Amino acid sequence: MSTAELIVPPTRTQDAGPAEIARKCLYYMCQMREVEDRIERKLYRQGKIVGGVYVGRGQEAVSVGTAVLAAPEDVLFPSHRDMAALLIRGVTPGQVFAQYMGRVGGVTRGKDGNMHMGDLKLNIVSIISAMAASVPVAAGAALALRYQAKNHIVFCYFGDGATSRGDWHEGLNFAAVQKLPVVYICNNNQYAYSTPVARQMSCANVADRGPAYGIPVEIVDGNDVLAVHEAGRRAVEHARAGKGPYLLECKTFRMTGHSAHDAADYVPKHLWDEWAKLDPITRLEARMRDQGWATEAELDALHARIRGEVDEAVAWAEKSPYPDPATLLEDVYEAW
Amino acid sequence: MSTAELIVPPTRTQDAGPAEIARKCLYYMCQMREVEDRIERKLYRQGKIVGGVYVGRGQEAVSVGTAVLAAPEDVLFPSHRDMAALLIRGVTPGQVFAQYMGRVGGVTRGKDGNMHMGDLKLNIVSIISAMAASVPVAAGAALALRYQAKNHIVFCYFGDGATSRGDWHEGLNFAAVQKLPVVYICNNNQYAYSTPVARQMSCANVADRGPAYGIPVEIVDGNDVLAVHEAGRRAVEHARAGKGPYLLECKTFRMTGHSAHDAADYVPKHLWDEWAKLDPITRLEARMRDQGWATEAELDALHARIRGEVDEAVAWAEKSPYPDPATLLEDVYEAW
Amino acid sequence: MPTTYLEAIREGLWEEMERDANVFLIGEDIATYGGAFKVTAGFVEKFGEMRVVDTPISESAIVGASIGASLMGLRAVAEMQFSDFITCGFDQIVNFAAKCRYRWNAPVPMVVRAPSGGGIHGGPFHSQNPEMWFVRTPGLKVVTPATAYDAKGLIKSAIRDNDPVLFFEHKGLYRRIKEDLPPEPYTVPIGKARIAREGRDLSIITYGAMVWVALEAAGKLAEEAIEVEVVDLRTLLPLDRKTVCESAKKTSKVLLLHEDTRTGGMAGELAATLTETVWDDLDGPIVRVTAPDTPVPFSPPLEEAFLPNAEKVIEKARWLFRY
Amino acid sequence: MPTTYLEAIREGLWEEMERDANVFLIGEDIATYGGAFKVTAGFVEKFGEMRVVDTPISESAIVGASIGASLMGLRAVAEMQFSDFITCGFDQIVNFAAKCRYRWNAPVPMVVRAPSGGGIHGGPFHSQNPEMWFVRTPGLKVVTPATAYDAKGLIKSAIRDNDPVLFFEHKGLYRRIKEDLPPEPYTVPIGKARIAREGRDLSIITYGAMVWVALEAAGKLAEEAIEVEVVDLRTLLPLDRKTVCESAKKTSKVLLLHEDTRTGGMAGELAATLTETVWDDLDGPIVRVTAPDTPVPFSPPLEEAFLPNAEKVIEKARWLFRY
Ligand SMILES: Cc1ncc(C[n+]2csc(CCOP(=O)(O)OP(=O)(O)O)c2C)c(N)n1
Ligand SMILES: Cc1ncc(C[n+]2csc(CCOP(=O)(O)OP(=O)(O)O)c2C)c(N)n1
Ligand SMILES: [Mg+2]
Ligand SMILES: [Mg+2]
Repeated sequence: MSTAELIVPPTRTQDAGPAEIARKCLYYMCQMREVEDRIERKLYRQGKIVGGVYVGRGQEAVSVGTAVLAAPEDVLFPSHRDMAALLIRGVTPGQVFAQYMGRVGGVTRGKDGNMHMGDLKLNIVSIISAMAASVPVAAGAALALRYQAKNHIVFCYFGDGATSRGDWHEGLNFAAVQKLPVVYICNNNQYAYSTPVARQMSCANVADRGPAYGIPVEIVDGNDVLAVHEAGRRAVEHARAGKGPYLLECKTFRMTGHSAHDAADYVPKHLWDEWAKLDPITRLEARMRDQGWATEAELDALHARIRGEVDEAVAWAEKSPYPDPATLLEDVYEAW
Repeated sequence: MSTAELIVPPTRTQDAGPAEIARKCLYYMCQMREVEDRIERKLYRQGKIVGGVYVGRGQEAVSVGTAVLAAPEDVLFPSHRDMAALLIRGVTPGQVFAQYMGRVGGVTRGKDGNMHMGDLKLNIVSIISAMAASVPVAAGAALALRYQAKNHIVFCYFGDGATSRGDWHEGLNFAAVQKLPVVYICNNNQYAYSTPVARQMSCANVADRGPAYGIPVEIVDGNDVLAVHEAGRRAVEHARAGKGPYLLECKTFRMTGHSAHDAADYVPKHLWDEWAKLDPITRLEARMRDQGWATEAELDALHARIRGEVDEAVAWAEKSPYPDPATLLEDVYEAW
Repeated sequence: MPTTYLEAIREGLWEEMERDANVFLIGEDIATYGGAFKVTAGFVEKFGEMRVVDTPISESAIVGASIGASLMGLRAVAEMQFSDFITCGFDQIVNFAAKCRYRWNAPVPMVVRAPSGGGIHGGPFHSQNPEMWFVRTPGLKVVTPATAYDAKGLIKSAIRDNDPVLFFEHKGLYRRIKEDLPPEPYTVPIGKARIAREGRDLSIITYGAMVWVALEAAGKLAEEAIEVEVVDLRTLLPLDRKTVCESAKKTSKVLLLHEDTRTGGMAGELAATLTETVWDDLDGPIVRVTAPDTPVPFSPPLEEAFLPNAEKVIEKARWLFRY
Repeated sequence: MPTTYLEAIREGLWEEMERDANVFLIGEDIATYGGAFKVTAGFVEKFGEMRVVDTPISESAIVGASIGASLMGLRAVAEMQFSDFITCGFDQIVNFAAKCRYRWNAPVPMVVRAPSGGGIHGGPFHSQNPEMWFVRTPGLKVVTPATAYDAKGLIKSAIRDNDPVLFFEHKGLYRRIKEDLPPEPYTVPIGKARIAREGRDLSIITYGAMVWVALEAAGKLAEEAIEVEVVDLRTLLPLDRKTVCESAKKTSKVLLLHEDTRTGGMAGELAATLTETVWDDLDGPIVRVTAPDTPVPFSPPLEEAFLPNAEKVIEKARWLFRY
């Protein structure tokens, strides 16, 4: 379904040059934006979406800038605003739409919904709703990778609010003691639902928590995908070299309500305005034009292509049937 | 039952001079040592103790140096090696022995055992077994004290190992965000059961975790009761002034197995020898003699007095009956 | 004007906060935002930040802090954003709160409010019925109102109760049901079931949202001249065994109904209570209509197949009636 | 030489670790120290630190890491130092591990070993029987061996099982019971109950340490010519309803026995299963002998009053026999 190969180099970016990296990142940021816009602003309002909608508008650089660094055998634990991590891995937009519509074509066959997507064949582990529950699980995955003497690492994503949870602490502490190959990627988007970060923690940065685990940290402009990518590269190299976990804090902003039904009146207006100017896609496009990495026409073609792909994907998903009620009882246990 | 008043000034030490503080601390350190020695080394071996035995031998300076700073309305959350915090508050050695023997005279009337002692009239909250579970509860107590506009504070005790628990993190984070009046007192005794601190956490000190909550920390020689007292005074003043929580890490050593049935073969022998030289009681007595705060005869008299008190207390506890089985069903709920 | 179930809870909270300065609220996004379901909208403006406390995402700290404050003489009302997250504060509830009084005579007068239940396409983590994790834990009380009247009366009783109470409010009822409430203050006692409909042929014993399913089924069965009695438990712990057994004695046939999954569900406790108490009065097997033993599925056709409904009840009730 | 219950578990673990390099152990103080009960003493010396992983005091991380490793193809065997602390990793078990397969077809082949049960004067936090927190959670399996033979055979099956299994080993049995085990390797299937003693007058259905209480009672009742059949459930989830119902059909009278507290206990599920399945075959009420609804008390006379024992069983069984 995806025609991404035409525009996106099929290799990981680990060894690519800057123009190539930029092009790859732009593609996935735009794809994520288009997929989520379609869900939140169109399908949801048309009543075609089942359940809640959580999107990462404005935060696309975080998942894109890091997930493009992953080898296929690296294990990804995306959170609920990291759509690009799924897309980069090969989850198709069609599967995503079908997931949001409760169809069998969705990643979880209608059993679960929205961002609860995982696929062991793609080395993606699904979140559960409880914030930070994935963090100890990620440590376990890393433990297995190390035991299997594989040189692979784990990418573990979460928001600022998730760092308040006990599981976050236990997971980081255990990974640190065991020096496990985990890259922690925090999207600090200033809010957890309606709660601003200053009511969530009393340190200035999530990165200030790294020393509690004796692990290196880095704070990066989370709306600059190339900066995220650069910092991510350092984090990945650290983990892959067997030096233990690394915590990357990406400062960004949630350019939407907590979910589709939240108008987010609690966010002061000036913040929307300020962060709108820092939109990661606009910024990357400007940079690409400046550097001669892409022409206006190429950018237009990219957007048109993505819209086309997404149109197709929506159509595909709408044709996907609802699950057969007979499947209700399946897969609670291994079939005997 | 206690004749402590004869030798111990009845006031808190907040405003006392050094000799007075030393005398008071010595009394309670010796009392704790004697009570616990009697339990672990005599009654336990005689088969008179019900269930497990956890003592704070060698760590007495931690609970003594801090708990003497508490006003009667301050709320104490002692952990399982903080016997002195109970004794200073007015729990009698007789109640402690009865508790350990499962008698009605115990603090929990036979319903619970060993260090699970609490008494709301004395503003002592009982631990449950799960390490660090008291930490969020302590935050709640502090929340209440602040709401009641009382100038009282909370003393919350735990070991190095407890800081690995999610509850510890959630409790400190919440208290820090709310700037609650809690003094956290960590006895870092180098081990959690058989696990040395380096397998428990990958930062060098528990205090390295303070910045994760934006709270001040202090590391103190936990075997020097006067140093603990001094640091404790700063912590208490900070909390009482409404400046929020304070984390005090007392470096010490557990001069015993994890519990009475643990020979602690996993502890390298040289550590026992090194720490034996730093015994907090011996050190304080030397200091008192040097400073002229006590004569040898006075010290002997103190020990004799404590032994006498403890003999009496054991006798009292042994006379306390076992609970009536009819009480089994009482107090699950408020009687209606 | 009729009051919704949600509004009834809100009123109950409001009245108790006005009545007793020791009552305070604590939870995620409950102050400025007014809570995920807006139950506490307007409370911080009225009662201030000291009594409406927004917390970090820390369910264990929310419950733990509620315990601590309640030990010190306050009455905490904690909100779980969804009842599914109560598992993140589980140890504090079942080991700390539940056992304080028994162990050391320390009362913990707190309430945990937890929006629970399915039918809203919430999927496996926004639809659970967690009551049985708590019904098996001595020292706790568990309340599951089905009507707006009871929701208000029971939240007030829960707040005044001197033991820890888990208050499971059904999300599916929040805005779906309304009724006129008495203008004067009232409470509904914890531990007392209610006969939601009288009948002599068969008893359906249920609670929460399923009370409405039972009533719908009873209405249709009446057209077939099967007179069903519907018992709304209202409180699951302590269980009103007397009312349950009296209804069974009267009708001699019992159908147990719950939205929760089958194995280990409330129906088990009821079945055991009935056979050990009114065995001789029963004229047929005790039967169950429940959700099957699966997680709560997300997609509408699956969730519909998962949830008990009037048809499923009617079918079983007819069979039992003819037995 | 007879093998103790504890030694049997140890042997089962050892054999599975030798057999399958994907099996590893994780928990507090299990490596150097060999575990609080010494079940894993000597394992780290044999299998190394990568396969016997000491952790910080972090039950949620222990369970979570077990899930993560098991998703990646290993088979984690986690140890809770006492089953009472399983509440600290509760969300990981009931929400993460239990639902992965259903939600996204991801198997979680892990085991949580949890020393449980009373009779050792452990008090409220070292004596609990936490099984019912899990029996009500679809996606989990719950195993409660009573004999050394079963303990070994079931731990091996649990490790080979491709779903998350909670293995409740009874502390009171660790060193109290012994038997000769077959020299050759064997497993005991999960989900199959066992007739521990045949009889035709009355069935006692039970599990764990109470199997021994039931057998003691059955022995004494035989002297009064009351022939008791004892069913040892061995697995609580999935429940072997067939064996339970067949025994009830045969004897027509059922006494349900568990060490766990009464309300919401396993007896409820059994009572519901029996009345809905073999109603017509029952000749008397289903009765329960259980601990009362209190926390587990510490002091010996209280704990003795709390725990079910042969006398309490005999009294109820006599009554039921004569019914
Ligand atoms: C344990 C838990 N409690 C509450 C919630 C409800 N909830 C869903 S998302 C969210 C905010 C998350 O904030 P953050 O971690 O900063 O991520 P963001 O949504 O900002 O990306 C909350 C409170 C939850 N999912 N899990
Ligand atoms: C949640 C939990 N897990 C396991 C245990 C078993 N346990 C009791 S004490 C202890 C070690 C505690 O270490 P630390 O916090 O350093 O306190 P110390 O005993 O050294 O004073 C452990 C693992 C427990 N009590 N609680
Ligand atoms: Mg956020
Ligand atoms: Mg320690």
